[in-house]
Amino acid sequence: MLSLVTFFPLAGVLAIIIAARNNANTARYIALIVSLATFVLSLRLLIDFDSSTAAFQFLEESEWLPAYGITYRMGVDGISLPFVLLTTFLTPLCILSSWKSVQKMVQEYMIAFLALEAFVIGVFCALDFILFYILWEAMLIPMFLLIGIWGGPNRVYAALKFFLYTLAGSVLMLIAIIVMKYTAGTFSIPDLMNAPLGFNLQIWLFLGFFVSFAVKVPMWPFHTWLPDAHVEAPTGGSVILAGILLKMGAYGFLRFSIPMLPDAARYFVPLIFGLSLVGVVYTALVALMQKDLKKLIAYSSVSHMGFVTIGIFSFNQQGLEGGILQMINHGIVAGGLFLLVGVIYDRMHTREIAKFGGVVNVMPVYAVIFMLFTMAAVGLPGTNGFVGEFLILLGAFLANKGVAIVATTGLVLGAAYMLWLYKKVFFGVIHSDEVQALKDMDRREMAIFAPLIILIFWIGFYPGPFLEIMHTSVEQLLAQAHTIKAGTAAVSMY
Amino acid sequence: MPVQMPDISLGLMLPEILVALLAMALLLMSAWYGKEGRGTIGWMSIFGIGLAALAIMIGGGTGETTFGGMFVDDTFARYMKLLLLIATVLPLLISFNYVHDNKMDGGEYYVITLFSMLGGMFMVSSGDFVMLYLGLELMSLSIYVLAAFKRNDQKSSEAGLKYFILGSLASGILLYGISLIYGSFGTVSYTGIAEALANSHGHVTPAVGLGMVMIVGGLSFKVAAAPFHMWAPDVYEGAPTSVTAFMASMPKVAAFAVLYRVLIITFPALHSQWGPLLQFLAIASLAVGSFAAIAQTNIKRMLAYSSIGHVGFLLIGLSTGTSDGYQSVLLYLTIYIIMNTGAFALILILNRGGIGDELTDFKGLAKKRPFLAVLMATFMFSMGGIPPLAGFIGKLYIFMAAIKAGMISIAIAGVLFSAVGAFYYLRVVKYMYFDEAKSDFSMPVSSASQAVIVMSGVIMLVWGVFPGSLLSWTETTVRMFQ
Amino acid sequence: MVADIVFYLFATITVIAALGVVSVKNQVHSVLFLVLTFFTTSALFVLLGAEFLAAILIMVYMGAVAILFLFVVMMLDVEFSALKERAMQYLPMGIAVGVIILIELIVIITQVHIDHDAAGAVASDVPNTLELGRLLYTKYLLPFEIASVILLVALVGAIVLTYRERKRPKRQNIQKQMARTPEQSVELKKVASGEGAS
Amino acid sequence: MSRELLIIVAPLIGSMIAGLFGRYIGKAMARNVTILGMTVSAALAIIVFFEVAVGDGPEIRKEIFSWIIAGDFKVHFGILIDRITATMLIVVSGISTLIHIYSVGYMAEDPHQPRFFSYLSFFTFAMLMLVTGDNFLQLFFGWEGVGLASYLLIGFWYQKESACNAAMKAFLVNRVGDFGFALGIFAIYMVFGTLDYAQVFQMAGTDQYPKTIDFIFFGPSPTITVITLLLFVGAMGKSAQFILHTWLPDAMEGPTPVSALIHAATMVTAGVFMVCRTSPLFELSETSLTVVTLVGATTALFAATVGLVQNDIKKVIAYSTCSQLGYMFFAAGVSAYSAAIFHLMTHAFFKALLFLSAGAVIHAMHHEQDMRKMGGLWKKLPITYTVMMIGTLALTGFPYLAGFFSKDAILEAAYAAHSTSGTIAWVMGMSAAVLTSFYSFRLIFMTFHGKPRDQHAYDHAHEAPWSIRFPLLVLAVGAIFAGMLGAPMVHEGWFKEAIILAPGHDAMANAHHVALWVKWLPFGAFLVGLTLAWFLYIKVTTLPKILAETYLGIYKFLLNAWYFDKLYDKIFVEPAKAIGRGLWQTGDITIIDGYGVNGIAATCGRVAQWFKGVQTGYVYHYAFAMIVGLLVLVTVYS
Amino acid sequence: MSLNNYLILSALLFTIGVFGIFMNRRNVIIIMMSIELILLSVNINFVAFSSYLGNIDGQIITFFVLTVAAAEAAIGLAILVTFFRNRATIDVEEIDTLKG
Repeated sequence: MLSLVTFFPLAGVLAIIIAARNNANTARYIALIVSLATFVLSLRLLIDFDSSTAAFQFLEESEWLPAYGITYRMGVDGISLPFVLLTTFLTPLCILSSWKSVQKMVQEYMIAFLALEAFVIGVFCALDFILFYILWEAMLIPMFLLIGIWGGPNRVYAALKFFLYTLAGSVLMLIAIIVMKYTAGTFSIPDLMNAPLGFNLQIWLFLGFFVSFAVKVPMWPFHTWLPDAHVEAPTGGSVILAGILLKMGAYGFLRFSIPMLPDAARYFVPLIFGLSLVGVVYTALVALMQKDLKKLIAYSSVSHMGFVTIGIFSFNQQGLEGGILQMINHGIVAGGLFLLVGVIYDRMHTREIAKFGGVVNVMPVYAVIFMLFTMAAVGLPGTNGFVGEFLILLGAFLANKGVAIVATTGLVLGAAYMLWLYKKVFFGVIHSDEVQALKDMDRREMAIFAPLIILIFWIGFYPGPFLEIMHTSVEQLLAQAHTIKAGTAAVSMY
Repeated sequence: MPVQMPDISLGLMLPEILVALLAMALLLMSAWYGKEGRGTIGWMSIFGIGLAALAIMIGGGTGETTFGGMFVDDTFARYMKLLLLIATVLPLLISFNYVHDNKMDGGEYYVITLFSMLGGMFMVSSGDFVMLYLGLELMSLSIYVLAAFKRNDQKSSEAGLKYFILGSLASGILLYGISLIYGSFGTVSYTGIAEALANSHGHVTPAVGLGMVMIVGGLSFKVAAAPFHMWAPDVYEGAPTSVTAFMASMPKVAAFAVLYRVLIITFPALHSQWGPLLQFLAIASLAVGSFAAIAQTNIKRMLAYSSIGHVGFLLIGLSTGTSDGYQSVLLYLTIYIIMNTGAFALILILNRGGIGDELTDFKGLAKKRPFLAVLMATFMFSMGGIPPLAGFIGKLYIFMAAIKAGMISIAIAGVLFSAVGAFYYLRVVKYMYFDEAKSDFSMPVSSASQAVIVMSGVIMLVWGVFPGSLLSWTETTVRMFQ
Repeated sequence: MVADIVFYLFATITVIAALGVVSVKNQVHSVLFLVLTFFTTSALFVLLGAEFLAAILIMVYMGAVAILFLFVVMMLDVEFSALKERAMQYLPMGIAVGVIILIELIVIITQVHIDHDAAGAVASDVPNTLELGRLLYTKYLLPFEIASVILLVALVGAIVLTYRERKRPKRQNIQKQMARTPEQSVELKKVASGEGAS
Repeated sequence: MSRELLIIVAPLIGSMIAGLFGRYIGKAMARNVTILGMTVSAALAIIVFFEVAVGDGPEIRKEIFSWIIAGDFKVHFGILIDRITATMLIVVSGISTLIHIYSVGYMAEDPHQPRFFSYLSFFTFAMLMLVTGDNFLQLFFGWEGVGLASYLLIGFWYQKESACNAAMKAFLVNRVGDFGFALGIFAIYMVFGTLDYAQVFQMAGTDQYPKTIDFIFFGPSPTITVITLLLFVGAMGKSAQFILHTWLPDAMEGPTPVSALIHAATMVTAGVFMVCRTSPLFELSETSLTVVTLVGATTALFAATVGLVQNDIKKVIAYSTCSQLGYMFFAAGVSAYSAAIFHLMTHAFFKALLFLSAGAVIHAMHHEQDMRKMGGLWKKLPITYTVMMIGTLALTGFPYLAGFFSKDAILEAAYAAHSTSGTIAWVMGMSAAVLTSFYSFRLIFMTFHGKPRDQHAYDHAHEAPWSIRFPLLVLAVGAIFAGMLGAPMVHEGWFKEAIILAPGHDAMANAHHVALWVKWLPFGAFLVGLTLAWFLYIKVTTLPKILAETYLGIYKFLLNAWYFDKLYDKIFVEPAKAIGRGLWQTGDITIIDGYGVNGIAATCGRVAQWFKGVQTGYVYHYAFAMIVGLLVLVTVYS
Repeated sequence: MSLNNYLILSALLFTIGVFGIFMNRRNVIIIMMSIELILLSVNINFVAFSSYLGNIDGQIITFFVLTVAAAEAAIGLAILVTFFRNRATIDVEEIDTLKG
């Protein structure tokens, strides 16, 4: 089942290669249908998911490279399932949003997108470290192409920066993975969670993982690839980037750093908190000064992800669940915001905030939807953003009051830049003919946002089902986070 | 002193004999048929190599020796010879058109290529330093000639000249080392030396170390490991592209095979010396390979540096001194040959369309010939070690072996350099995909070339995801070194 | 004692001649110095009891290789250029490196211990040449064959590289001429009126 | 759907219909739907009020559904209607209904009416949510919800740059308050492990929680003080108290009904409501109460001083609101919560009345708000004049009108608190009362008396339509009688368990027994202010200008509201922008990217160039490299 | 006469050969002759060792080295001739079109 969900998009890739060689529209439809089908398949996972256990479910295991202890092993638990669903959920929307805006090399675009989806789902499902790493890296290729081929004017720089930055970040993880393998004797992720590791080793391993996850999240000061990549990527790319790829870093912390290296994780909490706080405040301030719509949202993503890491490393149920939920939220909200920017970019072919103004006059529906997402981004109660941020801050407060206080200022700054953006773009009088000529959203575009809006309110008012899924897994994670591994049996080679 | 005829069982060297006979027969044929026979000779050489491959696969591999231990036929030799054949056949297959278009096809081209491969085969099977030296010279001399084969091309002859001068210097160094080894042990047989070393209980004169270092130095030249690499970029660039494709793979296989023999079979006792030595060479090669390639604008030159970088990885694997390390080297080497040849195949294909070797000549390839671009991108990503392509698997095993052997800092250096190196591979992809086309790339692709690139591309993917078969082959191969 | 004197004499000449090879301006002189080096070395070989090799050295090297060099030097007819300024600049460093190499080599290789300390200890009952011959065609048969292949490659390679196709006068190819058929030679074309044949 | 739920949801339904389908169903329909929703809500609120408050019924508690559950953290949506809530319900839904009706006339020409009504109803929903919540998070939900509505409504006329800025400012300043409020909630959860009012209040009276907590650099601090002060920061933001008051005057950029509803009657009183609601906590911390008292008193006086010189008719009322909120806070600060609620209620009536009348004036003057351009309007707008006069008298404490009872109760309580802070508050409150009287009558005199200063506008001025007049009249009635009717509130125990007083906090009880001069002093203040206003604006009309020029510094200081805006601009806004730009340009672009990312890339490039340079093409260099390399290898490894 | 004398002589020749390669700035032929010197030094080594070890193998190796050296010289000179034809020079300093 899991493999089916994971690799079903690849079937779409094949289908496009075979059937849509010369027909762009066919490629679009194939991609849409396949991604929707994947989503439906993934819903099946949700239905069958047993949230009362923290164990990995839908386990699949088969020999792959037994000589090196590498196994094809997949499974999800309450922490990874939401991300799988988020991925399958966002991809059709991205494809839909690219329906008209992507006109060159459509087949390749769709292929890249589907491949990306497959790899990303795989990352969240992989229970073997090497499998994980392969998918983790493999995902760079389609993303690189997405940014580089269909991106904006400065796409080459952005694509290279994205690729090399994330690659450089993650290569050290490979070393850490292998060291773990030879210390604990396995690549199996569930087994490694219980493997005893010496404290010093944990420290080094943690650092190895940290760089790669921190780049992906991205944590300050590893964040500078993100504004560039976001700004230059095509709409769909930005959505996936913000919606899903950023989550991979935090997911890494949840899945590896904390349960496998709990002692080091606790040891490094001050570092993570420090960087996250700097990130929250710093990038919020930077976002205030942005002149480009996407760049602003990109910086806001950094800021929001800072919250997420704070929540995760607060080591309590509220913080952790808040962190995970906030990642989902951010996927929805930032994804939605990028989609919204895409809508207007398709019309105006500019993202410079100063070129807009008074858009609400000509695009009322658009303005309303944008407002909804703005409010969700700001974390207004009733929207999903609130639930996540509140839980995170609550968790942080329980863990460390000073951190919570500084982080909370991020809320004020967050409101400042988002409202400033909204005001500049939508309010005021129209002062350019281009804006005057704008047309409001059509049905296809509205259809993209409908599910996102539903989710915003759903999670905002009734996050129960979403939190429900992760409860037991988070509890187990907490238990793991608080175990003292180093003392039990210091099996350390080095 | 009684004269003893050594035991001779020619059956063991059937592949070599086949190749030698083939080469000489083709030499005669080329003289006989003149220009009309070109195509035939090319295909016949391929056919002959196929026969040799068959011969390798059918028999041998038992570890038997002949000519008094000078010629060894073991699993390792078999594997390496197959690799040699592949490393020869693939470049040959892709170069028919090139050879023809550049008026290099008197038939001698193929003959000399075959002789060169023959030299490599003898090196692989060598049981003592004499065989090593002669095999090496046979291989090298042929390649010197091949490098200068475009007689009327300034660059080609310059490449040949440089390669020759430096290569001779390297052989001189190698020989000097051999002479010291000979002087120290009174024998040049690998096993003889190994025994003597084993009996010496670590009491060896510094001359042995010096000899070994000089031998390694000489061989490092052949594999183009820094600091003995400096010929490589110039020669790769100047030599005819088909030759570059050939010499970027075949001699490396042979030289690595010899390094195995010398280091693992002859000097296992000196691992504490050659381990760090190889690590030094590895890091230096990685540094050169990663950094210098960034500044290149010529793709052949870039690939030269890239191959230096790959050699760095290979040396890491070898330096571990563990069977995991040896296996990882074989794995990497195999993958390297295929992806490297694939890349050169594409260069040759583009050459046919009158497109030069500059990186910028690749601009916009994806828009005109998406198929070729996809394959080139595959090779580039694979070389950069990005999963799920085979190049990653190669690197993965190298790093695993290194870490298992406790060489974590080397492994870290390795991954960091590979991240740096990814840049220039990406640049090729960038030109192909992100830039607008300058020319219309309307060249024909011969079916042989097409077969090679498709096969290489598919292998990159398949081995990237299911490297199981490759793993088991290499695993059985290195079992003999345990 | 005599052997010592002979050794030092020839050794000195060898070194001086070798230095001459790399340092004199006139290339022809260089080649001649090379010849001298070979000659003195072959004398040393004799001193070591390797008469055959001494002979070979003189025949092959002085007779063939050195002459080849001379031949090429003459043929290429290049101008003699003075030692360039820039080269002199690097001389100290070059010499330093050279000296270091030398010292290292000497320090290390002189530590080779060999039990038999007498020159010419090779089984003296058999002439050196015979001994060599016996081994060459038995134990070293395979290398010998390979050496021949190397020479073949050298031959082919040298020819391929230097061979220049000359424009030969057209020769009659009788076979080809005989094999000609009308179909190959004559083409019948139907010419529409007013258009001419093309 | 239960009755209580319907009170809350009815406006929401109206809002959603108007908002989502406004374009299809038309303006009139959208309007009517929201008014209907409000009417339903108001009617039910009255029923509930009679049941709970008048009929002495039990308080109503209902749990609707669970909202967030994460580990031990469990919060649900619930309804709690006790006497405080019931009172608030009446005020909120009642006044909101009136203002909906008023808006029909006031906004008649606006093309975006559906949106407007949708926002208004949404606001009401959020406000009702705020007052009915039975836990802190729900309070926060409503708290932020009204903030959003306020933002939307202030910025309703989005074409106006100033309106947009005002809206943003309101939202952001409120966020600053919420910052504290949120921290307070975290602290409550941390200390009590729940956010439910009942449980928190119950536990607060026991010893089952740590009495001190480490609060960052303050070190161990009394738990309750920390919590209540944090909560109070939120109240300060929402209720525009001194320091966080700057948004309220600017909020007048919104349509006048909005000012009346949100920025006078309801939302801004949320802070007061919250303090009263959490009285069981505040009562436990003398420090917090003192802070509340002083902040309230300061605001009362400060806003009054600023109100003296404002020329914008709505700004005067806005500062007045600010000032009155100050009264409510210091009432709460001296534990006279019932007086605070009482004043809240009366204030809602007369201040809404004042705003709406001012709106009528503005409407009549074609959206002219500058009082200097008005004058003598009483002839043209007799009804408006009358109701506005009633409102003013109610505000200034004219005997037996609404303000007389409530304000007197507050001042008496402050006096009767017999504490330093109480006395300070009393003095400041009394001074503020003089000023209140002065600026209120200044407003009346400038607007309605004297000669018309803008003849053209004057000529075209006309009485408002009935939809505007009706709410005015209703509110006028309220302004007259609310005080008399509500007077029982201040009697002990009227609020039952909703307000808990700590032993010894008997200011309210004592207030009934203060000396007579204390009871009548506010009336004296009223007279003094009236006289002064009359003297300056009717008698010697040139004097104000002379005074202003004589004391230019003070005048400007007051006119610019003590330069708070400029100060904040200088210490917050501009530095934030500068820092933001600095971090972006210097931090990101120059340092992280420049030295870090691109720097590394450039270094790689330089290294590459170096390698390229080394590769000279000369054979002897290559040979040299080989030899040197060999030398190194030999030296190191052989 | 000890073995070391021969070895030292050989080392000297080796050094001179190496020196000749990297210090030569004039023409390629000298470089090639330097290579011959290096090979010669190797030969001296082999013969000396052979002689002192009483092991004739060294002389055989020398024999092969001589053969290969001759072949090498032939090919080297052939390449040189080709180069000369193309560039009309054998100046070492001018063999630099390939670089970087």
